[in-house]
Amino acid sequence: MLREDGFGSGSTRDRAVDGATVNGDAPLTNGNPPIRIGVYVCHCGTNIARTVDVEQVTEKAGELPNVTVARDYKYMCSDPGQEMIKEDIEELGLNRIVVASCSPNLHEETFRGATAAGGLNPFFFQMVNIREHASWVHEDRESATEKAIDLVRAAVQRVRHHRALETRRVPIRPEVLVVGGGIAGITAALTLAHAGKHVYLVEREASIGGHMAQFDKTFPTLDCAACILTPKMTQVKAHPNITLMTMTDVVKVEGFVGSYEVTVKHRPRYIDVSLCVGCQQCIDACVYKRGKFEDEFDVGLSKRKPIYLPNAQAVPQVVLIDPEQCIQFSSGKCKQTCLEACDRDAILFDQEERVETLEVGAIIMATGFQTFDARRSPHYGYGIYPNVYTALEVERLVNASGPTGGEVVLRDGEKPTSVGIVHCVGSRDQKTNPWCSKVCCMYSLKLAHLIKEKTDAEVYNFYIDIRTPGKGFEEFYQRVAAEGTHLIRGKVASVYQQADGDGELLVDVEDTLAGMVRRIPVDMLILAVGLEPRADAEEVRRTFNITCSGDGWFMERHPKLAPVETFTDGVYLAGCCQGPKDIPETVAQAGAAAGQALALIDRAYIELEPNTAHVIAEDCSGCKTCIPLCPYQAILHDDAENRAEINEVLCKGCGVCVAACPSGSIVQNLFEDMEIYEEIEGVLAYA
Amino acid sequence: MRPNIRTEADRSPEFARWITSLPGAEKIQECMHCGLCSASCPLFAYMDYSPRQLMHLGREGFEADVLGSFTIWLCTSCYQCTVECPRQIPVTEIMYALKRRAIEEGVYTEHLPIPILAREFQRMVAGGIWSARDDSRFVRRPSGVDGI
Amino acid sequence: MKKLAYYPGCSLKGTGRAYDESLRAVFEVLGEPLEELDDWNCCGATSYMSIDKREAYALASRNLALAEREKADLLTPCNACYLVLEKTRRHLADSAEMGHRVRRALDAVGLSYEGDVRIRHPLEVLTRDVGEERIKEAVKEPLKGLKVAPYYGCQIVRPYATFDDQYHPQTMDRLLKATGAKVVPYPFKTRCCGASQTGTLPEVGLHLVYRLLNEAEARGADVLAVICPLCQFNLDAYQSQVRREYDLEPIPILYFSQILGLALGIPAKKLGIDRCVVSANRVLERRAAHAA
Amino acid sequence: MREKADNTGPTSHEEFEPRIVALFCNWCTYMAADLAGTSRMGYAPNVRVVRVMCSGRIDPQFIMHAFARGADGVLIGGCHPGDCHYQEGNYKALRRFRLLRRVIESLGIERERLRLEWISASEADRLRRVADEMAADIRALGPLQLSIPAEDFASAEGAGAELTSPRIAWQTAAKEVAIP
Repeated sequence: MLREDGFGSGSTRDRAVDGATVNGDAPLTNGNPPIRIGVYVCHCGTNIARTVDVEQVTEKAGELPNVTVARDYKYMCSDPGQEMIKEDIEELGLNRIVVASCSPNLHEETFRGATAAGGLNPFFFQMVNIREHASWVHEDRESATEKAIDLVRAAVQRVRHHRALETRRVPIRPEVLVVGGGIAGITAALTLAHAGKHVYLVEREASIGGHMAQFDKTFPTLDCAACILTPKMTQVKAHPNITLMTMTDVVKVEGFVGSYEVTVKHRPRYIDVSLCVGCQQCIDACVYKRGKFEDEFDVGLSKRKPIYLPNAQAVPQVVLIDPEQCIQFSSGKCKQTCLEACDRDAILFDQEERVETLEVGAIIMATGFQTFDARRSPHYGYGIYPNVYTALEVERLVNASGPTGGEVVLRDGEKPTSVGIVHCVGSRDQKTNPWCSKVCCMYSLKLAHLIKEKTDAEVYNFYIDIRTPGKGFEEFYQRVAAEGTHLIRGKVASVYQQADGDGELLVDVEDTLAGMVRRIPVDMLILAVGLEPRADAEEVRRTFNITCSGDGWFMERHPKLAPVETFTDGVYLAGCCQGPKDIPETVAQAGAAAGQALALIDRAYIELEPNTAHVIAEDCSGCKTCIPLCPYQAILHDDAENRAEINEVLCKGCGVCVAACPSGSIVQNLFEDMEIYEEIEGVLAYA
Repeated sequence: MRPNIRTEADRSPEFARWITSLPGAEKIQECMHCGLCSASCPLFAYMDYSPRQLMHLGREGFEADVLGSFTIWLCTSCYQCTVECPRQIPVTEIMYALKRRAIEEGVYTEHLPIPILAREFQRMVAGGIWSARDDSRFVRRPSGVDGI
Repeated sequence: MKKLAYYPGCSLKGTGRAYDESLRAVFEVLGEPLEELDDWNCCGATSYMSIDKREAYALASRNLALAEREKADLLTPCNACYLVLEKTRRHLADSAEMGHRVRRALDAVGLSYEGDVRIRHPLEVLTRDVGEERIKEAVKEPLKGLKVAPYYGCQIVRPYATFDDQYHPQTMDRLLKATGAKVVPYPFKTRCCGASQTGTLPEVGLHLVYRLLNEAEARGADVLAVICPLCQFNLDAYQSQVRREYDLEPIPILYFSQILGLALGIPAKKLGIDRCVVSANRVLERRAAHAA
Repeated sequence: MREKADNTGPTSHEEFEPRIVALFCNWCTYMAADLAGTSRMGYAPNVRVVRVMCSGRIDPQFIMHAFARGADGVLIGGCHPGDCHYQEGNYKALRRFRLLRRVIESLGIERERLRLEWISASEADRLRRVADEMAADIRALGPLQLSIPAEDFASAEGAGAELTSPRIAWQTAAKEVAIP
């Protein structure tokens, strides 16, 4: 490998070109070509220049050893900015480039490209982050400028040691894992499957469909959720490129972008999925003559038996048995009437959990959300007063396939004559969740419309702000307002049931627009519960090695420019696991995630940073210290030569072995000891 | 009756700064006017300004309106508003501070017995006679305290 | 259990004497006689807080210092005292500046406070330390058929919910159930009674009192059980005035400790039941009827 | 808004302003620093970030080098236990940190000058707090006073056994230690 250790001391500044500071050549050392560095300081409009004195940084940079030219420019990432680098390389014979601008996470690729366009190896480049790490976090101009100068000096000292490197290519497996079978996961899976990629769609529940399957109508167009979702669900089942796995959990993820090894656990449903045709005769035959247990899909508003179909539109159309409830499991003494009823012998009481390993190139997370538990806001009386409902419960009530066949009736079967809908329950509240859940305004208006249509009740929407940014949303709001729904701007403070016993509730709320408190009797109170990260989001993100933002949602790589990527290459986000979203947004994001995964797969390989480690054979003493430290088993001991050898295909470039090598014989590309020492020295060497 | 119009000259920026610098009261700035404080207030019915409006007037620096309001004297310190506030504004504590300031500045309305009662109660307990132990008819005064 | 210093507060020496009498009697029967904190002083209540915060904290902290000297926690039955003392305790723990000033004031009278005193309420002590089982065993005259509405008032659960649920407190409900009485659902459990306003702004206060009593009547309660001397006075003494303006049957207002005392077989006289303005005869009759 | 007026700001040259070298892992703490930037969270300007891919890459020599070259403090930032992008590089960093802290204390360097913090990509606020705290702590301590010449300090040969022994120690301690 070419070594370019030599660099000379700085020479005096001898000429200035176009206002830029230009140094003379450094003398030749050790026969290597002299180091000639170009430093470019970006204003980023005023983002950097407002707080950092970029002219001063440029001037100081120009005085540093080996710096041939130092310039500042309004936008270094623009075409003219990049062109400037390219021209300087050609005209001034630069062989190292330093750009001081934003985070390398944003534009390192850009400037490596510009360096390469000038004919240099792209790794003869070093980036300095003076925006995120200086101008945006400091107010004091003097200290921010001082810091920027230090960081530039560090980069200049470091870049002198850079070597020419080649990026590595790693093949990408074409299969994709989609985690979660709601509308996000379904969309992503179908998009990929249509493109000819094989998809493993893993769903924890017994059926795909997610929350959307529970809804009746969807805002603002009021098309029926089932009508648009069910065909997609059946497509998933039928698609030759999709392997659907329900009642399955991801338990372990190993490997890295391009070749993930995913361990999944199939929980037993005690039914042979390949034999069951969903005829439901077993359910009819069950020793329980009537439903006894809370139906999860109907949010407890109906009862089901221990053997059941998750819901009428379930995909797969296969029953399951709840072993906690089935007598056969608890006592072993059931008459097993279900077994007799099944002419396909699909019931397997002894079915066991099964573990399987999948190999995929990319992963799409579509694990969704959970609704806020209304018991956490006890003053609304949910769980205490029977006529206080959550919005999800009411979604089931208004649904034609729901427990009441679409009739909006109270628990006693009566039609409500007045209904209150409380917005922002578990949203915009420091005591629960501070964020806006984004969909509640619209779904509350939708419920107001549907309830009015079905019951002709007085409907009161209690809101803090009505937020309807979306296509056709404001128009829908207008329509609901025109229907005579009461829109009362104020948050309900207290709810209690009247003494006379018919379950009527009294609601106290400030009508903030009228400036008075109103006391309103309602038969039914609906809590528009917000969206929150699933309870096990933290566990899941660890399994997949991704990040959660402070509020617990999965964190995207960049809030604007990489909204479906994560910090882990090859893992993408779709839908509400990243934050509250409505259906169109979820579908759009799922499409985007699938698109990103496709772009990755279709290239068939990925270029990786050449930051791997290698052993300098003649320095290695064969002590084997490094071998157990490597998390990827990339280091082998060559017994014949008594030295370590690193398989650079397996090396991921963490550098743990480098730091541990007693003889200093392991080198990590891009993070060589000398480079880091120089960088440390650089930030500290101040005049 | 005060006309229902205010100019910028009616605002006291100092008052706004003072009120938002009370412990926890910087949160007034984050009020989203949901009205939970007002609707949960047992005395709301008799107030001239709702607690929500009072917080807003304070934030904007309308000192005369705030200190001249009945609202602060009606507060019974039941803490319902404080507990409910989704932005965690310590409304009750702010009410205490407003009462103190109104008494200091002597701006409370004389026909309201509440501030006078508060003043008298304080005199009764402390009263400058922090002397010997005395089982008064109403309150137990501390003994042996010369004043703080 | 850490030693408890009983802090009755001014009200229990005046209008709330029945609370004092009944608490002493109940704890006596349960084998945990109360020992009064020596030389305690007024907590300052909420009014003082409206005048001078610093003095108010100093005033209240003196009681904390006295309790600490006796290595005791404070047992505080009055809602207002409970809140003021708890607030002072928290404030001294959180604010170094206030802590310093208060310490200086205490120092001047030869006292000190290191922060080692908990503020405890009889409801907490009875449900947690004594326990409902022991109480059930001690019940001699179960109050079968008596319908009680439990009213906790405001400051015991707000702003700090120290030993019970903020919205749906249960400790008094449990104690009342232990007596054999029926606890009726009472949604205004923690609504303010307007105590401090009934005297100053009768129109305002009386309406609040009316709402609370009317709701208890609507729920079919024979008696309203309270835990605060201010609530008791307010709901009891002003009832005749309320009835002049609103349609309302008289309803007795008893401290939970009085009801508990009756069940424990303590004579009504010793529980101060005769001190009620609104006659509590119907409660006594119920007991007598049951005993007969 | 921020303009020139800030020149009269708090950093007068007479006042001691500590130099803190921050060695941050690429995946968590460096990202947190980026997030602090995009969220415009101001923090003490004393921190100079040097990026490494993993906190496990941090050779104790880097830290000694930083102290020798005039750092008043060194901050190591890595992913929370269990969150390492490379499985467990942060555990290795912790192990080295513990040993190194003993060494620097034996060399008379106050323990506050070397700090290890787990800061995830979303914890910009924590980063701010740590940076501010550390700057304040070290400002209170004053500039680092090395008892042996900086040149000797930096090189293992010069500083003798004191420095070489821990270097061996952290390699031999390859077995996992329990993470609290």
